[in-house]
Amino acid sequence: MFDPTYIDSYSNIDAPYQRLDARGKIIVTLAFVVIMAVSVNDRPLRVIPFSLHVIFLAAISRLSPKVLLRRMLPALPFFLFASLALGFSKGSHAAVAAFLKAFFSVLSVIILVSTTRFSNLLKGLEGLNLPTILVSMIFFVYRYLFIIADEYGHIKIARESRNFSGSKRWQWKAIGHSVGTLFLHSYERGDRVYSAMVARGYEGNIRTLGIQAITRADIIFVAISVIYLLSAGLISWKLL
Amino acid sequence: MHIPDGFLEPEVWAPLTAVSASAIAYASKKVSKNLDERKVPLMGVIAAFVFAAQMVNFPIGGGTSGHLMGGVLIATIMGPFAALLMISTVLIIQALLFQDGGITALGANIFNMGIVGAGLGYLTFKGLNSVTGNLNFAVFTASWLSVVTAAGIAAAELSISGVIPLTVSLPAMTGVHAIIGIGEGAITIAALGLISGVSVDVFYGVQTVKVQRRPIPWILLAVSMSVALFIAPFASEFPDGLERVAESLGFLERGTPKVTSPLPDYQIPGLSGGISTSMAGVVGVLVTFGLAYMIIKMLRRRHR
Amino acid sequence: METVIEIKNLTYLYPIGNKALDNLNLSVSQGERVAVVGPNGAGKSTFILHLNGILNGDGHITVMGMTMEKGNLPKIRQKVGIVFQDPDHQLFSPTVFDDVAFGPVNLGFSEKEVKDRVREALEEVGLSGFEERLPHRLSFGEKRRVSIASVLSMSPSILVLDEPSSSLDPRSRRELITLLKGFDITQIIVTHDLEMALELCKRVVVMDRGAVVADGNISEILGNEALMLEHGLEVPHSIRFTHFHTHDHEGEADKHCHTHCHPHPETHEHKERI
Amino acid sequence: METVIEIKNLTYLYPIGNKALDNLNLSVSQGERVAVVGPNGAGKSTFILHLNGILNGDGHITVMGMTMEKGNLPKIRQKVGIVFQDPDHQLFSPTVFDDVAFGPVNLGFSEKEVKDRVREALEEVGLSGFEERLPHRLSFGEKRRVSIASVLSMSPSILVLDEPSSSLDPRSRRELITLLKGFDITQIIVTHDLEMALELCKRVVVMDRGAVVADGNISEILGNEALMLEHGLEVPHSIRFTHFHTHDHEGEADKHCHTHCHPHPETHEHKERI
Ligand SMILES: Nc1ncnc2c1ncn2[C@@H]1O[C@H](COP(=O)(O)OP(=O)(O)OP(=O)(O)O)[C@@H](O)[C@H]1O
Ligand SMILES: Nc1ncnc2c1ncn2[C@@H]1O[C@H](COP(=O)(O)OP(=O)(O)OP(=O)(O)O)[C@@H](O)[C@H]1O
Ligand SMILES: [Mg+2]
Ligand SMILES: [Mg+2]
Repeated sequence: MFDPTYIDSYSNIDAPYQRLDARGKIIVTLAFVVIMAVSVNDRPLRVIPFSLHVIFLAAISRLSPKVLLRRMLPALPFFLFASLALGFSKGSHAAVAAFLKAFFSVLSVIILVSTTRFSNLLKGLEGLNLPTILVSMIFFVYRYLFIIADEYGHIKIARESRNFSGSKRWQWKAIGHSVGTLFLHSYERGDRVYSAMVARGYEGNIRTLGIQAITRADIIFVAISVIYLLSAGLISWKLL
Repeated sequence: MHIPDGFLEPEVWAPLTAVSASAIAYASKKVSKNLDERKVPLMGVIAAFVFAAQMVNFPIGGGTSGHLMGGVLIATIMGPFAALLMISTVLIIQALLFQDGGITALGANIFNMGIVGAGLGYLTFKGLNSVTGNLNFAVFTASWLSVVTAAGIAAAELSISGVIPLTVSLPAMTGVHAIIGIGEGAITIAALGLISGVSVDVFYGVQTVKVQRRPIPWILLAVSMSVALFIAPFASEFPDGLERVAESLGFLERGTPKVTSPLPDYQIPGLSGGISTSMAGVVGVLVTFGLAYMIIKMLRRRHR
Repeated sequence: METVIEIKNLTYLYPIGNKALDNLNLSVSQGERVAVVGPNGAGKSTFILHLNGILNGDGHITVMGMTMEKGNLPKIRQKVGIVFQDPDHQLFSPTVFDDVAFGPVNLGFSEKEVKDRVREALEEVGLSGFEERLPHRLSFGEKRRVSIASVLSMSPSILVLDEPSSSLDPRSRRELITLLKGFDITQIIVTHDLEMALELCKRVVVMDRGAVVADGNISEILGNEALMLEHGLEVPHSIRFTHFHTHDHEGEADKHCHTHCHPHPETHEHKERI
Repeated sequence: METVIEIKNLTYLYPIGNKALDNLNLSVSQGERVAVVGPNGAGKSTFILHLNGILNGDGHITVMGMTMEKGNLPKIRQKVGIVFQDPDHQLFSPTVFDDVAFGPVNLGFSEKEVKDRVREALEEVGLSGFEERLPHRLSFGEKRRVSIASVLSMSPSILVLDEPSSSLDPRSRRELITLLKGFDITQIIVTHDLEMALELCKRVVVMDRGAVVADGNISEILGNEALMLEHGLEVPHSIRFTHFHTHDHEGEADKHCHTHCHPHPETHEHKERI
């Protein structure tokens, strides 16, 4: 889970989907997930037109199925068990439908983040009116996530090296102290990062180098996708 | 407790998304105004800390382990609004980058862990601290309650959507989390103890609450929450030991996909009954929460 | 030579009460390369944070003719580039490009100008082609270079580095020294690495307890054993050996000894005054 | 002398795929003090994490006669004390006492025994009376000493230190050297500080790309310029100067030169073999 390289690793492939504006891609992904969630209900067949859309996106982004599946792997066991539970209470159709919905939703999100540089994704979110403070925080979590997780890893190693064991109470206390220490480290780091940013002219909001321009291709892509998804929802509602 | 896409009904996630979105908007405004907005990097790095803290594993016995939620921990240090933003940030990152929790379920997950887990936990902490004056007791109870409540509400959401009847999921979820909550409470106390030993200004807003003189609503709130979420389901039809429940429904805890028996072998009660029970549960919790929110608003006005 | 930094009676207390700077005085001339040394906790990093107004103690600071005050901060921050000790604190962007571009973007340059500056800065530190790399996946030495590039891209007139050689392996340290030697802008180098200081600088400032306790010719001061010991320092090997031979074979002295190793009276006076 | 650490064909791949250790072989005798040097990323820290079973690569490791395997871990971890590079990663308790007591408590000693051990360990590093201080509020050098005390309190038979001198001021570094010289247990010291290695150790192990590329007498190996340059290192000043004079005044050589500065043939052979 903690290999940071995989996050941006496919965003540099030169493929049609990678070249589109982040905002358009976010809107289409949201439309996909929401329309599918609302229209499929308990009918597995209704997922078909939606799956076609995802497969189309995967194709124009030149992501290999292997890569996509590998990234999805950690989420699959939960989907299986939850749909199994659903199967007992609502029947097999509902279970299969839920599983497919979960599967393709995740797939669409993976395609979105794999084909969009994280910084562009953030610019996109900001462009879509997510509060600036939240976007900035996402930016910093993304940047410091691995560093701080690693730091906890170091503390844990130091703990293990001194034969960490004993009663549960004692262990909880020691773990609590490690968490407190980690907080202090993070706090100090945050303070210094702030200094470093101020030193380079930061005055309160993160400025970026010109947001991507929305081209005709973006508008066509969003329009066609949304129309397709809506009609897929409506038609499958009638027919399947 | 990270609910993925596909399992919640729109009737559940749509309103929760609205609630969470408004809460985030409000908290953003609040934090931008109150905290020094130029300290956004600090908030961001601490949010990364919350992410890391949520990966902290601790033993809960029987060879299993729980994950820290950290809602009360971060809310007592940074305040409930900053905490809500931090937890939301973490959930967004988890959904986008780690496929942990869905997009349509994001509102629900933020509601469970940010609003209920951190917000309600913080209120409980503040209330109990002002009533009893016992910091550790307040921290422990609030942490425990936040974990149990968040789990209970997640169970309710899943059951309204028909995934697992509440009569099964509620005792299971709250049962497991009643144990995890003890670890959460103990760890939060130790962590806050260490942090407050180093920096003086840790407990956000505690000073103002200490002079507060109307303890009764807080006691009522705490007691009713515990009864509603923990004791009641156990008094009902499933007196199975906690161990058993933990085992059979362990898959609801993220990070433990190795569970073998996905479903308990007892009869699954009729759907309609399940839904009505769970509806009642959720409405109850929502009302309680609304009440708590109004109370804290009133208190705040008194102290301005 | 023109004075570019002038500090008078600078005193700073951290909020929790410890006096980190205590009546510090210093002036630095255009184009000088000054080493700042002193024990852990002497106040070196605190001092550095005053050079571009991140901290704001009592006293008087002028940078390139501008008084340190709110209105001048943007201009001063453009002139003074600070490389912090820990690159992880300095590199906060998702890619090397974004990080090196951060300063220029904040300074409001055009997109083209920003890109040019990034390219040049990366070239200067020998990291052309690293634009799309993730900063947290670089080796320590590479991170340090990116930190330097991210400051160079703002074309500072004064470069300030806080312990730039720590945790570098000898080769990376050597490369760093060559890099710094190549710049002819004013440089202030805070370090515990006295050998590096000797190689790079003609002048050294010794700090202890928040004040300057010695200031002058580097080989004189670092060769002064009593002074070094008093302030948590040590006479570097390269001076010690040369020194040793100076006494042994007086005639050979000049061959290996570029420095005059007897304590300079002024240094002592300085020390006692404070 | 008895062999206390025996490592055969140790190979380790990090999960994301880079080979950090590549067929490493090493044996260390009772009471030896061995320096481990090498460029950034050579695999030194990775190697250390194998000495008490935190990492578990392919190969064969024996520590004091015990094979590295799950059942032996508690005993091995009691014998091998590791001081990590960053004291902030090692110290996580609210007070110095708690931190130094952490190991002994885990080993199940009685309260009195724990207290005695903490007192002794703090005494050994010169920090008696620091029991109630907060680790966060100590100077870097003091933190380093607490880290060492927190390992000494477990009475290890083998002390392993990862870059103990980095970021220390020269005085603290000197104190550290004196401290380590005072212990007569087996020590493995990973460092970029070649001067310190020279002062402390008779034997050096040079690592690069996960393998041992040279192993033997420290002044021979560190004096071998070609070898040093090839592996991102540098001949330390103290050898270079001595070396220089050795040629200049042959008669004086022994006076300043404790070391034989010509590359030892075995070293070369070693290097080429791997
Ligand atoms: N954020 C802070 N809050 C309170 N005190 C601080 C803070 N930062 C540093 N100090 C204290 O101020 C003094 C000077 O610290 P400073 O970091 O400037 O030292 P330094 O010379 O850079 O040391 P080092 O060589 O270890 O980097 C020290 O006593 C230190 O403990
Ligand atoms: N957690 C990790 N995951 C993946 N690769 C790692 C990890 N830690 C280290 N590495 C890689 O393994 C190799 C050896 O790293 P190691 O930390 O052992 O080097 P080192 O010799 O200690 O270097 P330094 O002198 O910089 O401390 C390096 O290439 C490094 O990038
Ligand atoms: Mg410093
Ligand atoms: Mg290392």
